[in-house]
Amino acid sequence: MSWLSTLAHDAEIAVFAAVGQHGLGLTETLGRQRGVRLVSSPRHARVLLVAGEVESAQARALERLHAQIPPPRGTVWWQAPRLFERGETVIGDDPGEAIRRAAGADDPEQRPDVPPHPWRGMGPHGQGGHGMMGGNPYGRPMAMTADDIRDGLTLDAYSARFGPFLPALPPGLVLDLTMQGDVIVSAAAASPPYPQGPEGDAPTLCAARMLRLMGIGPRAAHARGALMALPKGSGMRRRLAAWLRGETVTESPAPPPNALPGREWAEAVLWLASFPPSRLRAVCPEEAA
Amino acid sequence: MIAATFALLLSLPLLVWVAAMFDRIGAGRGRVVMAPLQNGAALLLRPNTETEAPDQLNRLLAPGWYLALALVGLSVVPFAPGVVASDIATGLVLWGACEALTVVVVFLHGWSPNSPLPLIGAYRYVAIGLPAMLLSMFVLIGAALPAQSLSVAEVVEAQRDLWNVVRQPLGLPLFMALGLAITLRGPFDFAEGAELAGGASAEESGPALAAWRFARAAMLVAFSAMAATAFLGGYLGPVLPGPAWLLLKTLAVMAAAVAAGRFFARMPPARMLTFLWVVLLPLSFANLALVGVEALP
Amino acid sequence: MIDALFLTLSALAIWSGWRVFRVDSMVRASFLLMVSFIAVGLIAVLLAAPYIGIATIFMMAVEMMVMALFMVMFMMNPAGLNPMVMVHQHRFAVVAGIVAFAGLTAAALLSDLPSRPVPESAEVVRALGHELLGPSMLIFETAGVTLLATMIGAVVLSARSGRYGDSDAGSVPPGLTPGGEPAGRKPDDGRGRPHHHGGQ
Amino acid sequence: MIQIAMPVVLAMLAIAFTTAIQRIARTDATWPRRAPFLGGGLPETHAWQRFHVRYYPMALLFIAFEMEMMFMYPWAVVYVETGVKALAEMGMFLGILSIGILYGWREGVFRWQ
Repeated sequence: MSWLSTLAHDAEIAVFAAVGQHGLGLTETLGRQRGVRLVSSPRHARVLLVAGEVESAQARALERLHAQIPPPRGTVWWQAPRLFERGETVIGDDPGEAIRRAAGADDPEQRPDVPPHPWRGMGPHGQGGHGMMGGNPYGRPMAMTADDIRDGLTLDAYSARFGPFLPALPPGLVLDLTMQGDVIVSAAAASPPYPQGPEGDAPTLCAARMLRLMGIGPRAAHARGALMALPKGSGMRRRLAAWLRGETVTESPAPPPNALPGREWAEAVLWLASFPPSRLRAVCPEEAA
Repeated sequence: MIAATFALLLSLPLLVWVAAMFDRIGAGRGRVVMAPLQNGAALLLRPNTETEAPDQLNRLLAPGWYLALALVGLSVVPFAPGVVASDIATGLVLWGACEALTVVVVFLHGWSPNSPLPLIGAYRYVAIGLPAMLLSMFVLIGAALPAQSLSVAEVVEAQRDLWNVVRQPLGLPLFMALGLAITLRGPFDFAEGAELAGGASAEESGPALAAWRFARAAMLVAFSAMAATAFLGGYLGPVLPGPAWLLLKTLAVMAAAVAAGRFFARMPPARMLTFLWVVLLPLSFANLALVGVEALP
Repeated sequence: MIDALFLTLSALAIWSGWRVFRVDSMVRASFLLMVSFIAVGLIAVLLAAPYIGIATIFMMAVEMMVMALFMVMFMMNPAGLNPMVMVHQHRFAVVAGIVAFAGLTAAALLSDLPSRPVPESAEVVRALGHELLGPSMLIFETAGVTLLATMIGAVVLSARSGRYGDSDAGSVPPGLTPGGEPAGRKPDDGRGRPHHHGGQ
Repeated sequence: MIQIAMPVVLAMLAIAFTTAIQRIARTDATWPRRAPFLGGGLPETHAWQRFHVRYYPMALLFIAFEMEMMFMYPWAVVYVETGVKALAEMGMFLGILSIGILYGWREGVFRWQ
């Protein structure tokens, strides 16, 4: 496999960016780095880049992300204090060198290797479950039925914590969602988005984020048609249009726990992206954790 | 027939490489020629990812089936008069079956990791992939009308006087919608969109991801060759030999598909579903009616 | 060559048909059934029916996809995370299976089947088309109306939303005993107002 | 019969190729690595569930449409020979089915239920 290694030597480094406080602007500059490619899932990545300070309350989430990057993996803390003893810290504006060094690193795993629930050898087949739906087969219980808010079919409700580093959500926002299919049935904001400063509300940055979710680049010629793709009546078109004209949006959203239920996943994600991070932060309670 | 199969197997990796180059140009990234190979090699050297209680077998086979469908779809495309890997009399139907099975394969790819984001991607894709396939069938039946046959070779021969793209102007744009859907790109990429952080492929890494991306690019090649054959006259053309014409037209369709994927924004799936049934499907009816009137003796 | 292909495909069809009832996952069961149909479709192509064969594959791919959606939607333990038995009424099923097998085998072996090999050059699709536009035209058009009725029926039965409000407004599930308490969950006023309608 | 033998061979080659590629790497994983990616969060249950498909009326409508496609292929082959009769017949057929789409649209089946 030596020829494969030789070929791979000059490959771009796949980086998963966990965006912290004031990290949005930083991450945008990363797209211009040569030899570095931002990816949307830690599974595709080689290096975990923490861009901006992350509170120690979310160190656990960061450790989980770190664990989900297939080994060997490296870590870079860019303008962020280290929350665990892996990787190196970068103070300046250019993490390029550190990323290249991290691409040769091999961080050891730090989370204990235990399943979410003990299951091995339990139950009649040793898979941890019993009966049709009972127990913890392979370490987790199965989803159970619950009422639905749209069509009234009582099918399974899936509850999970999304964020704080899901690239589709504003960085820092932690949502406890219950979903039926791809429709959100109930939502709670466990933690507000990180402060991004005035540059986080900059129209070009906000528009680019929203357009990326719609699968197109930020070039203006494309963007006009993008307005047509958004659903009518939710204000998303109006806000994106304002950003594309270069105006700052000052609208405040309804709190996510009220506004998200009933929305389909893509709509919900676009809706969240259609508000500036500072406004979204203002309507999410700080103390709930 | 054997020769055509070998030609197909030899040219496919190169065309996949070219498809990856087009994608890099579309994304506005440098190092167009070598980066796809280097990134692919880097992926091959990474480990696969196991998830909690996945459907191992389907997870392993999904990229293989995807590639298989691309190859089978490509096998009905004639490279020159009489030179085709699979000379089946119902080539258009076989291509349609490949489209239908693509929806199944993408669903399996998203289903098997047992993870929420891939799962949502898989289900959304089925909602959009099925009607998009219906659309393409009406369009391809339009292409079969003047040929009076379901054989792809006959469809090409029927374009000796006039290419279908002129005779049926609505056909190629509508067929492109299907192409974007089965190659998971741009406005029809409901399986792997950014709002799902990679969706159906979010849990894949290493060689499994490389195999899936290879198959996806191979499907783009197969689709482009089919579109070039059904609407742009396939191997027909002056001066140059037939296979060269087919290659040029395939590359043109490929470039157009990549550009369209970067140009059109993706709607939320519910909106796209309505758009497909209420706008695009009636348009394909209209296309068929126009073709029908035009084809009457 | 053809015999070998035929035997392989038959074995695949039977094996995957059997596996349908042995796997735990609804998705696997649906798509194993699809594999079985694909093998049968390819056999049909071997029997000089290129249209029917490939069309079977086409149709079954789509239909098993939709079946998988509904199977996962409505069955307990859809992915088979806990092992389970997919068959019910064992004894009846075994007897019915043996009777059906014996009957079909007898029909195949005992009846005097015509031996008229279809020539390789026969244009079976064209013949089918002429049939549809000639003697069978009434059947063809009736199929259109039947499919329309199917569509309307499917929409009426499945969609909750509608022009005149929710389809289940004021409905009560039937009782378990005649005149008894309604079965299942009781609809209450708090539930079922669609909060937010689709993205249009 | 080589007409289907060749696609079958190609399909087997594709499967062999991608399976071989995926065997290059090891697939060992710790439990934290296996957890589904949710951006740092964790789920309570398995993702496999009685998934609430939001487009089930559309799926049923689609099946009816699909049936009809199968009539159209033979129709397309003999269309030019048969002429106006074929056009009229298919026009009627498609007209009837278009009523189905219109009705479905009116009842909102293309929305997320």
